[in-house]
Amino acid sequence: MPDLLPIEALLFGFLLATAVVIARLRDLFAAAMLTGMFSLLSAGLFTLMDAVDVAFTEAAVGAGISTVLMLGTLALTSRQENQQPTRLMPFVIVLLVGAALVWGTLDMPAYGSPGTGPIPAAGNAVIHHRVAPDYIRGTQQDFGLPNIVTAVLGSYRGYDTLGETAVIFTAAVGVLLMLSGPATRRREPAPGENPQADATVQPELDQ
Amino acid sequence: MSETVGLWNYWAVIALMMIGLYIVMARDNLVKKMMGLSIFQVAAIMFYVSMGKVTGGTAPILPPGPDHTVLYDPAILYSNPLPHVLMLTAIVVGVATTALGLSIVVRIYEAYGTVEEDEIVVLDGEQP
Amino acid sequence: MTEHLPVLQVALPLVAAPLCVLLRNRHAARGLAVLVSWLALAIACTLLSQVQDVGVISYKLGGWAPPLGIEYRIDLLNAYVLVLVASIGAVVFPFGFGTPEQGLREGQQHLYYAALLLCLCGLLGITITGDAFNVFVFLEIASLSSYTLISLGRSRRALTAGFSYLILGSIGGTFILLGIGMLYMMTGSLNIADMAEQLPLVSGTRTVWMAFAFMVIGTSIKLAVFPLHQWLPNAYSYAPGVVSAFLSATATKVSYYVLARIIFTLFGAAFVFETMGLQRLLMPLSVLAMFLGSAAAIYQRDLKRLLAYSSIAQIGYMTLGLSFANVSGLTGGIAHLFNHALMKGGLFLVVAGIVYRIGSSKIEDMRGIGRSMPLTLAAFVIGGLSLIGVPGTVGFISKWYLVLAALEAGSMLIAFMILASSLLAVVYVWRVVEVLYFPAEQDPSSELKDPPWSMLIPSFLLIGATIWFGLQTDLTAGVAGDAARMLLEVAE
Amino acid sequence: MSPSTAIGLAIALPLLGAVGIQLTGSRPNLREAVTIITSLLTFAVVLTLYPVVTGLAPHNRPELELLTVLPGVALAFQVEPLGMLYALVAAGLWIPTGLYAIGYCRGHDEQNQTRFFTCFALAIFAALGIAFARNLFTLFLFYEILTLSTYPLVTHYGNDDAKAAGRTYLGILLTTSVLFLLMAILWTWNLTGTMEFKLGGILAGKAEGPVVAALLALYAFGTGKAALMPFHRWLPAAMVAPTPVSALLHAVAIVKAGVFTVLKIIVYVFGIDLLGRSGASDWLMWAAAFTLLSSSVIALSKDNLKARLAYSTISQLSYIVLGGALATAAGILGGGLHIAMHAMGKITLFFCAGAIFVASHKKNISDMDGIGRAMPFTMGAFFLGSMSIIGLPPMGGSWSKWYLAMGAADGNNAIFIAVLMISSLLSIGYLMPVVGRAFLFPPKVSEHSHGEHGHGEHGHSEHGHGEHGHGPISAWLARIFPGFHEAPLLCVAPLCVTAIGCILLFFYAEDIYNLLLPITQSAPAVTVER
Repeated sequence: MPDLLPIEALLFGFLLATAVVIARLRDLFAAAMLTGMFSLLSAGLFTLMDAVDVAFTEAAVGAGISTVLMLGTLALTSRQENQQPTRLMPFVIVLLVGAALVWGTLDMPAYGSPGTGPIPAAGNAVIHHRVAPDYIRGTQQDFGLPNIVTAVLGSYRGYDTLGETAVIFTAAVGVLLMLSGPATRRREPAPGENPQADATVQPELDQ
Repeated sequence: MSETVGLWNYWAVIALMMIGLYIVMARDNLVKKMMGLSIFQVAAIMFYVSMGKVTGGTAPILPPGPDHTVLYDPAILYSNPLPHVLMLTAIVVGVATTALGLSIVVRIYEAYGTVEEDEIVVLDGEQP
Repeated sequence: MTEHLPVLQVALPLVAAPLCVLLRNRHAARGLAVLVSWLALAIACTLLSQVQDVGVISYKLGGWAPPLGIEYRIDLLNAYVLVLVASIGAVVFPFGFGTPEQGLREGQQHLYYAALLLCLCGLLGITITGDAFNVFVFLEIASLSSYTLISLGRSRRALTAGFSYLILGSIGGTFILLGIGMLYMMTGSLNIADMAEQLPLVSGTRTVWMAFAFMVIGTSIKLAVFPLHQWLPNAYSYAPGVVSAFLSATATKVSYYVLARIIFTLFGAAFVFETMGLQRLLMPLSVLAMFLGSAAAIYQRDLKRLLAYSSIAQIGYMTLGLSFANVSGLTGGIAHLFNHALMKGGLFLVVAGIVYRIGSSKIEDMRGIGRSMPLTLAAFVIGGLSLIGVPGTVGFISKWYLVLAALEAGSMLIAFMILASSLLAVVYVWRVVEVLYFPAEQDPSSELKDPPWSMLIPSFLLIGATIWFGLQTDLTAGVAGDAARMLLEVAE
Repeated sequence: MSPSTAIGLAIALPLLGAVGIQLTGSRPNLREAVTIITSLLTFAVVLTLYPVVTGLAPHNRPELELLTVLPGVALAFQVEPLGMLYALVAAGLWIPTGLYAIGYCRGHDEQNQTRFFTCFALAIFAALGIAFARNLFTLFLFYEILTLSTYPLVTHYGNDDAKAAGRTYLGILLTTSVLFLLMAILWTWNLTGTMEFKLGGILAGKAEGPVVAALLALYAFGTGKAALMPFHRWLPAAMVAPTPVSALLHAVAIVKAGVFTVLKIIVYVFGIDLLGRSGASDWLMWAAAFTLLSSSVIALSKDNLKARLAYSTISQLSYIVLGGALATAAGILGGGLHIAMHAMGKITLFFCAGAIFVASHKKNISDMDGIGRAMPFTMGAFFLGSMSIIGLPPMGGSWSKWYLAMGAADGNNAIFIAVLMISSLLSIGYLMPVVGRAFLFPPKVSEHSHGEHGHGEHGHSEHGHGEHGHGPISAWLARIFPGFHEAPLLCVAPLCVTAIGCILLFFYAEDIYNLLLPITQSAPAVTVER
């Protein structure tokens, strides 16, 4: 559907702009709001790419939970980022990695190409012909469920889903351990000390 | 249409990914690093979802058939469901990483009074 | 029952972790963790002997045949790594049983054991699975739990170490994810064996080359291949002692396994070494790691940091073995995976014991303590000799194969370099031995004595194993050799 | 007892002894009894192997294989003539050294005696392992154990000097062994696929020309214990250790392990034929000759008695390396004989140096004027030992020098006869003045007060032991020889025994010769009888 192309291009344009603004903004509060925005925009993009489940999850988890976490962190730490010089080295690295990736795309099947069969070859979208059709057919035969993604998630690759749960659990254990840490290590800012923008802190040896 | 025109989508994804990576590597603020990381991860998710897209296809949901069953119609073109499945997991991994990272950031702020990496390095003394 | 062992291997610690949280009692949680680690070891050993008897075991999770479903595929190589990871867990988890956990607050211990179990589960999961995306999922479980565990160290620098590792580790993880994605795109499958079958048809494409590059770089970050090692010294120096021991002995080893799997099973040695020429990059980097890691270790003032830098050098040996792409080299690399785990795990436990007694891991605080802690000194000396590669210890066995591999590859220079770099190990090991052994100017406090038996026994199990496996190499070099022949598809 | 059992027992006994010493550490008398009994038993067990070696054909040597470490690489032992000789030297000299060490440590009130005697026994364990090693791996394993077990001995005093010496000691020995010896072993394995010692050599037909020469260089320099220059520094450095340790280093185990390894490798890895034919060892003759002469000259310049003896050892070791490098039957025999002869001679000299130190606290030769009058037994023994080192009849040392010279003549390397002659003259130059000063020079007046001071100290610490610590015999001796100020009996008796040993060796050299003869069977047709 070539008429979708402009919408996708527009969304990508918004996403790129948001990302650049996030990179430049020093007000972290605004940046956090923008990451939520970024997630919502990408959820929109996912919908256009027929990935409704992903879009829904991204909207809920990425735009919702992540943003809340960011804001919560900002409330506990500082809302302003320090001024810092632009660094060249990361830019060069990023440019190189990006160029490598772009070079790597040159043999990829075109976006949206339906592919021509189960034989791997440069430019052939073999993924639509191996495994995936079995999932689509199997969902109806084995489960009778309408949502293929749910069926795959719950059965064929159910073990990944178990792993996913374990990941959440791991993060929960980690967060609990972190936030209930020993109080002895807490360092209260000295009276009158502004924890931010204090670039001239004296070096202090640990413990 | 030459073959490379059909790849613009991936290139946009790569551009996003690299902005995210740049934020992670170049910024000193730890919260900002986490934001960069999540942009990076979302872009990777976009990459996967892009490859599942089939032009003219529809979301991988089977239409209802008679008697509360679902219908398998080979004529309907579906987008590939597998990348979607994988990315549901990846999103969760991403948010789990963000949550853990941010909780460490909170602790770092408690211990150092700052979340700027350059200041932390100074506070840590001579050793990097 | 036995046919379900593969899934039990991973599911047991996975189920035990939430139980630990629910128990809310540190003794019960620790008891459960220890029990599970022992069961995991028993399962791993059974699996290894099964693999030795019947060959490759394929376990279809949920009964779905690959490539549709997820497959656990156990061959000699990952059975061997499973045994290693599980045995380190089984020895390290009971360390210090009965003594208070260091640096943890009351009410946190059960969470700590849950995190340890999750880490074990993640590492076992990465090793056992035959599905590329499943590798990523378990990689993240292992990574997230290790970020947490490292951040639990007593110094506040543990937090920054944990955070840097989180950033680098996530980048590495995402690189691996991208690589898997590109491979999936070109082959239409996520099952490693199936992918490997399809890959030759597209091995000339730029996409596959990039997939290879991203997977190798991502794994190399996790493995701390020089110069992607920056996270490691801080992480191992500031993590709690037991965590340093556990992670240094398992996490990098599992990453090495993943790298070997990517190179030999997924892409195939011909593609990796002839088309991509990985050895041209990996060999110089490994040699640099051997020298720079050891040289950096010489100048460390903190014993844990010294051991961490030594790990970077030892990882150099392992990747060097890989880069020869011959049976001796790969045998050396895989054997060193086991051997290094034993000695470094043991040494970190010894240091944890010292820290328990003197409250510091700074070398200058350890003057003359060997006099009042003779068993600790003995364990350290033996572990150090292993690092050097003295005959009769495991370090010698690895070095033996690596030098032979260099000679077989016709590179006398590399052979000399391997030996020369082990001399740097003499310097950093002996520096510590001198401090421990020679009496301090002022008498050390007379109350100082060896750490409790609950710490000494696990240390001595690992350190003793470095001697045992230095003379009895059927399990280490023997299985490693068979695995190497299997990977390189060389007939015995 | 079957020969295999005897091998195992010979190696295990010192190890068990070490454990026993450690366990009985709190009761010195019991501990010392363990040392003595173990050394006697070990020597007895080693002796039972002697007739087995002389009686059997070369291909039928008793063996003991413990375990296979790597495919084709076993921890295994075998008795062959050269190893038998070294085992006899090590186990035999452990007895007097043990006795002497007990006397020395008690006379000196040393700290950490239990550790000292434990490590001593461990060193003997390692030495016997080297002696009976059936292959390069086993040899290397015990070689390294020997290095490590003697480290606590070298650094016994635990002060900064000891620490620095320990660094030099361990640094050079480990560096050379890991970098060169291990490399050579692995290279050999790569070329031949075996590490087993074989009469006639395993490299024959597997390596040619420059490879042989390079391998020989790796082996020769890799065996740092042979103290070939420039890797000799550890030996003088280790002089900071107590004198019994020096005796152990110089005579009983350590340096002999080095030259034994060199000889064994020349005979069983290269094969005399290969070396003789290819001329790959020509450079080694020159290297040995250089070490031999230059260290003799350095010895001349040393005033410290132990340092002088140390350089003398370096020189004498190169005789043995030279003998091996000549790659003739007579050369090998001379080298082998010299292991025993030098051991007996040098142990005597070190015992004497230690006895002088215990009795008078003198270290420097210039302080020893007239000391022979107070210590006639010690200095007499010193004289006999010196004669043996120089190579004068009727001392054992004369035989080994004779065969070395024969070896040089056989191989058309007559120039090395001249080298040996010059070196012998130099050794007269550095050893005889000690004896001369002791007996002929009167105690200097200015030194006398120093001597009195030393005497006073001696009276304070040593004499007391002489009268009270060592029972009636010492007291009796002191009564009948009132002018004597000898060291305690446990110090003096061993050195007299070994001095007599030097003379006995002159008469029993033929037995050693016959013992060693089979290993030269594959040598060029030149024989000594010609």
